[in-house]
Amino acid sequence: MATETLTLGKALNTGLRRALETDPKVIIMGEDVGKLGGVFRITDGLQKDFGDQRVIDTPLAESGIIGTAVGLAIRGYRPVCEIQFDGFVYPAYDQIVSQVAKMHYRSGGRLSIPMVIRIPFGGGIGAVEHHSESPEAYFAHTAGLKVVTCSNPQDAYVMIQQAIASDDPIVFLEPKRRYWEKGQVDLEAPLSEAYPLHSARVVRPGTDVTVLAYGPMVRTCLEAATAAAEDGRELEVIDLRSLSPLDLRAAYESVKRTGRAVVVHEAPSNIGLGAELAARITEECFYSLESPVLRVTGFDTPYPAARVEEEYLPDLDRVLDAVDRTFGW
Amino acid sequence: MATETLTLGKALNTGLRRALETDPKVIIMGEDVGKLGGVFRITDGLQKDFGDQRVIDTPLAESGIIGTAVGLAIRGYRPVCEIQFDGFVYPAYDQIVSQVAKMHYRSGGRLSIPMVIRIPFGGGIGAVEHHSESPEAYFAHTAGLKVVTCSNPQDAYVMIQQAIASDDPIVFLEPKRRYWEKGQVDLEAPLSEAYPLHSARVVRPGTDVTVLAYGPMVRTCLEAATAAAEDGRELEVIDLRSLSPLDLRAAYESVKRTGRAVVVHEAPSNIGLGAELAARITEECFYSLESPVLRVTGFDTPYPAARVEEEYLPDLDRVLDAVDRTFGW
Amino acid sequence: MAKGDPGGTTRSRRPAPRSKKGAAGNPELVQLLTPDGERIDSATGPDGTEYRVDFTDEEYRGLYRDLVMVRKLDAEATALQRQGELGLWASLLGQEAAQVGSGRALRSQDMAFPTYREHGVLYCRGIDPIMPLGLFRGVDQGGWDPNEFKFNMYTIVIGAQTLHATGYAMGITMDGKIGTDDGEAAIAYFGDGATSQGDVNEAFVWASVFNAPLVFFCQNNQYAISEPLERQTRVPLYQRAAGFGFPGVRVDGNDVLASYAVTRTALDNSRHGQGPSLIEAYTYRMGAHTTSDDPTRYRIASEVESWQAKDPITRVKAFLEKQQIADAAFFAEVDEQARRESVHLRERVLNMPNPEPVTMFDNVYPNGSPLLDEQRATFNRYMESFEGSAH
Amino acid sequence: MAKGDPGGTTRSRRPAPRSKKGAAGNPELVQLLTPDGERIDSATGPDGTEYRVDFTDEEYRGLYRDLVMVRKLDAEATALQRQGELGLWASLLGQEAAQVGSGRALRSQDMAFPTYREHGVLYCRGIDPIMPLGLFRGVDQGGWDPNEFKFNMYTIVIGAQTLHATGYAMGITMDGKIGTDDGEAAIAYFGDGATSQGDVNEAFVWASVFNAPLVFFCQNNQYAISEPLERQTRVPLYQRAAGFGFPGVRVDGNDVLASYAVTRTALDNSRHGQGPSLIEAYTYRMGAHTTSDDPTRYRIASEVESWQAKDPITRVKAFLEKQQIADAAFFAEVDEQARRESVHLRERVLNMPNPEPVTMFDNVYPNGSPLLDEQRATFNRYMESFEGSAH
Ligand SMILES: Cc1ncc(C[n+]2csc(CCOP(=O)(O)OP(=O)(O)O)c2C)c(N)n1
Ligand SMILES: Cc1ncc(C[n+]2csc(CCOP(=O)(O)OP(=O)(O)O)c2C)c(N)n1
Ligand SMILES: [Mg+2]
Ligand SMILES: [Mg+2]
Repeated sequence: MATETLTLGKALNTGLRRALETDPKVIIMGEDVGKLGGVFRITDGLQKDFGDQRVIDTPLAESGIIGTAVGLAIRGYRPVCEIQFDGFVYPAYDQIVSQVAKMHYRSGGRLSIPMVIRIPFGGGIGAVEHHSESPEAYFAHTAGLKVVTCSNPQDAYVMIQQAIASDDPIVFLEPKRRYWEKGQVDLEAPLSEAYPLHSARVVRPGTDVTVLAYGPMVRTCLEAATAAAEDGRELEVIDLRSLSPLDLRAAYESVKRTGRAVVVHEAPSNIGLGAELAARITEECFYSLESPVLRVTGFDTPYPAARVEEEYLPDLDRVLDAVDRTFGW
Repeated sequence: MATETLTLGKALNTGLRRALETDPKVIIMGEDVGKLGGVFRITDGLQKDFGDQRVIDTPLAESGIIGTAVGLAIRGYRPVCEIQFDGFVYPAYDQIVSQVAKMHYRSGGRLSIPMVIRIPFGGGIGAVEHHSESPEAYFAHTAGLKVVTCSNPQDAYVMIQQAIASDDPIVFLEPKRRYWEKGQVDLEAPLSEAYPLHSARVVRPGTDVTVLAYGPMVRTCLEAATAAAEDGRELEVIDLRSLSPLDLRAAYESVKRTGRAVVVHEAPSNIGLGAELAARITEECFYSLESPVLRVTGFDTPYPAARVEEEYLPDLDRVLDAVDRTFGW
Repeated sequence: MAKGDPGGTTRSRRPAPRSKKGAAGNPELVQLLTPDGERIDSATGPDGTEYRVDFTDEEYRGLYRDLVMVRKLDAEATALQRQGELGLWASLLGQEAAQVGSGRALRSQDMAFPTYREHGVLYCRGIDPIMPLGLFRGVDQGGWDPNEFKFNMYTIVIGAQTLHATGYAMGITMDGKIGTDDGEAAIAYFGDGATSQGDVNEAFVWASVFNAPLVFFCQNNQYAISEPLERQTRVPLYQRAAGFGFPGVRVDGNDVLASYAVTRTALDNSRHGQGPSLIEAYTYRMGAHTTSDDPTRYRIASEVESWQAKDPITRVKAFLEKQQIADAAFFAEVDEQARRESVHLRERVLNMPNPEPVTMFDNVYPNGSPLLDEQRATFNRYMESFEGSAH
Repeated sequence: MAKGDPGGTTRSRRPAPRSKKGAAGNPELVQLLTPDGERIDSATGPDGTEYRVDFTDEEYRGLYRDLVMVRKLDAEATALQRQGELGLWASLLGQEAAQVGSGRALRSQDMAFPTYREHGVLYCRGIDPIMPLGLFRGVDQGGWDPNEFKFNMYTIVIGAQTLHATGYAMGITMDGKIGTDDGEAAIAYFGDGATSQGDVNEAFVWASVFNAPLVFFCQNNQYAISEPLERQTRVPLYQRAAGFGFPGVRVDGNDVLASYAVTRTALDNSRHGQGPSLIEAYTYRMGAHTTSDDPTRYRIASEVESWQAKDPITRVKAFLEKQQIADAAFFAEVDEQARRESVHLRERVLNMPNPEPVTMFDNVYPNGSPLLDEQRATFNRYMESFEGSAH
């Protein structure tokens, strides 16, 4: 296994490059994706190497990005659209939920929209408003879309390629505050043998409490697990990876063993992913649960000013607090 | 009590008329709300009586409707915006979630946006695509918005006035397939003494299972309760009325008595209101539950062709089936 | 007229009678056939482009046949809706010329992106006219293969398809399929109301910036449901184009010849690499917005009458008669064909099967989803539980 | 210059030196002061409007002072960001004239809707320049009262504020506050990139249809982050207006006098009931898009240099010197004031307290919410659980 140490951002960049090489129909489009390489440099160098017909700087209009990408998809292209920040995807919402999500269904399966919508999401980088949102529920609630997110460089590298290769329209959420974190990436392993895109993964086995997280919160939960272990409590941490469809096989199996579950995400609690996870786990593991499934999430306020985001976002302490509460129930 | 028999649609129309009379700052705006009176005639006659400065036919652009209404609100108006159908609200999504929802917060409380966004929602009328959607989760998940819906003419009449009088931005969902259903409406009772806008209501007391519904599904659940009673099972039906914030006091009290709960809505199941209700009820009533909270909802597909919508939508049988399952757990 | 390219053949042509000079016409409204059936030799657009057509008699008769056919089939659909066989119908009544003219101007390689009202264009593309009735009956959401017929699905969300058309046209350029007579072009249909939508204006931006081979074809039928044109603009719509950097032209949308000429020119310009343009087809919605609508609430009878005098079919008939291109037998034969096909349409609609409920779980994702598999299975078990019961 | 109306007083005025005739100027670019500091008497816009200004010496000096002040305060903010005191800063460097010119053209009753870069306009509205630093430091999301200063909150979502401005302006009309000299008007600021957004074009539609008293003020600084103007349009932006039915004009945005004149005229037209108009202030973003940006990746040094020659402050200084309106003492005093105020700004920023975390639950709803009350209470209990602990 020939691995390299890459940041999560560089792993995405490398995955995109690989996708452009593999399939001439793959194109990248978005604001500033060309010479600038995107504000996070995820498309760095790609326009230089693949030309401005494959890596397209678009006018500043998100509905336009997604809407024209639909047309390009009908023409046979595989557009990878970058939305610059989470908070700027909403102008494209109509095209995403009414067109991208429904085209295959409406056409009786005659049309497919093999589009990937890349969105850097989540907080923790001290940004101004609209730059730290977690809109995953808006997409995962929408039938016809699939939604995935990665938590580490290896997954970033593989999952972006899998998403591009998939004929389903996929919202690909990138944990922006983890862009700079490094990890080993196997650049050689064939994509066909990779771990399936829509499968969750146990990233730390444990026996006492099942902790479910995705994207930026996976690392937070792993740190919580390390801290808990020092206190003698073994958390099993599951990285969901696919937010729609959810893969809860591992979660059910785990909760049936542990009897306790904590769900962690940055997005507000009310009608978020955590609610769905709690509802399904409760239904499936009703007789195993020693405590209700607890949620550790952002609060139900707009994303607050950066100087209080640390208190807004779930952190190690809040995860451990919830773990404690599952024992105190 | 001087009551009149009105359809739900006419009750809304009368409530809007009352609001226009009460406060000169109230204005109505939307597509075809003037001479046509809206495609469902909810604004029938209002432009004739209040003029085209108070009841404004707008250009065909939903983002424009909501965006200009924000400016009108900053200027001191109280805009009541009509979105013609559920499926056409998405072009306005950015203005709703990034501007309407956040303006009060962003401005440190200095600005308020006392806007009502009226949306006929839900299916069951044999319509073509985009005309039968249930987008409530998209709004209820959004901090800064409140979301309400009515299930009968009396509530329609009162709640629309309460929503307009409130300084909070409110998405007001109208159960379009119930527009033509009649009920007694008390037109005289003062608004100040009315049942609070954001409170749920037990619409049928019962002892065996708690059934939670809202909007168009309330009647379906009441019919199910009648049918169940014939089989000797007493369903307690709660009309949620407010979808954000949720008022679950009555639900908790009820489930602690019944030990069983079924949640019913038309929207797809995945990350819908039902998930939140299940999660919270489970957390609050953990030791009372005899079975997990079950959900009866639309399926996780785009809204299907009209000729199969009867099978897509929850109906009496599916509610009763879920009730049965709570006993078989 | 069969699917094909009228005006592209070399058979003997009837030169347009010189009854009116185009130069004398209104540069603000390209017209080649007056409401009285007078042929205008050529007409000049606002940017000086000369428009003319050069049809054989057979082609003229073919256009007439198209117009009569699409009106008759449309009327049948309206009747079917009245009788409860369709949930809704959006009639094209009054807009036949704009649709047949532009529809016939498309070459076989061109791709069209319709709204929900382009039954006439659909017909010209050779699609079975029953197809859209499935959508309005509620048995499916559109039955034809967009790629086979180069005619995309109907789009109900106002304006959304203009961006799809723009992207598609960008793809034509990326594929190198412009610059020759065989080049491809796309056409985006939309209404006057749609011009207010952000999406349509974004499509203008994109088409311009990427010089997309795309014709924006706006049928200005004077209304967006109840709202008259003045709710969308205070200047003629075709003028919108200039500010985005491409030409705009207004054509008499009740004149099938002018609609053809203007669209053909615009498409050919696009396919040769000259980028996008906007056509405003000035027409009138003679009927209700849809069968759910009641236009008496917002417009007066005299307005409708004044437009009746500009009927798109009457003028072609008058022209064919005056020029002796067609005789009574021909008109009778066309009427008879229309009658036959509409009866046939009706029969087929009445026999359209309802979909199996379980098919609602199909085609949500190309690759499927375990969640849906589970829901489908549960649904099947649930439905089976009723079998044999009184339910 | 204090908040007020330069050009509205009756003190002795210095007639513009007749060095250049406006008629000889470029109708595609309204200019009243050349980069060399030559005054142009009057300039004609594309629709024939004559633009001129008529300032007292004091007013000229006041404009200079404004320009220097806003540049200096902006530079201080950039420095604060570099030192980690702000999370981000969007500099106005190079756009001072467009902002001060238009900002001073506002009358006290007029309402402005900025983007995130209008620190110069904010300054002209009399708002404490520390206010936007709270947003960029992350201690709040905007600190001033929009109604008190008639200057709305900053808007980061591109284009959204143009619709707010349109609605506000519709409200002016509904309130009957147009038609006289006391009439009100609104102004919407946005960038070249923003012109591609649906919202901005919808605002054009609405403003036109409702004849709203609104000035669209587009600062075309040639870039949307890394994307040059050609990614948004292939014709000059001011031409966009005509297709929506209202006038557009391009002004030298590095010329504070022309920016003032054009904006003043447009606002006055609006307040007198003549509806909307579009101003394209042709300028250049001399610095990075924000402090996060690296412009060397996408533009060449020579381009920046060529614009340096058109600096908005240098030309005013040259003019004041040449015309002996100001002397060295004056320039020194202005520099000194700017230095003092920027030091003061810095001190105050360093002392800006962080918000109490629990305040994040405030102001979500005017009427509150039980869900938030619960979350606030839980949060407080949770925070208290750490008190006295090592955490
Ligand atoms: C985004 C959106 N908003 C509202 C509607 C409802 N609606 C359907 S047709 C229509 C009017 C369209 O007018 P126009 O564009 O002129 O086309 P026409 O129907 O006249 O052909 C409206 C408002 C819709 N389909 N989509
Ligand atoms: C809807 C939206 N999309 C993307 C962004 C990210 N973004 C911030 S500024 C900017 C460029 C704006 O360019 P322009 O309108 O020319 O204004 P300028 O910054 O040059 O003053 C972009 C793309 C945003 N803020 N909002
Ligand atoms: Mg129309
Ligand atoms: Mg710019």
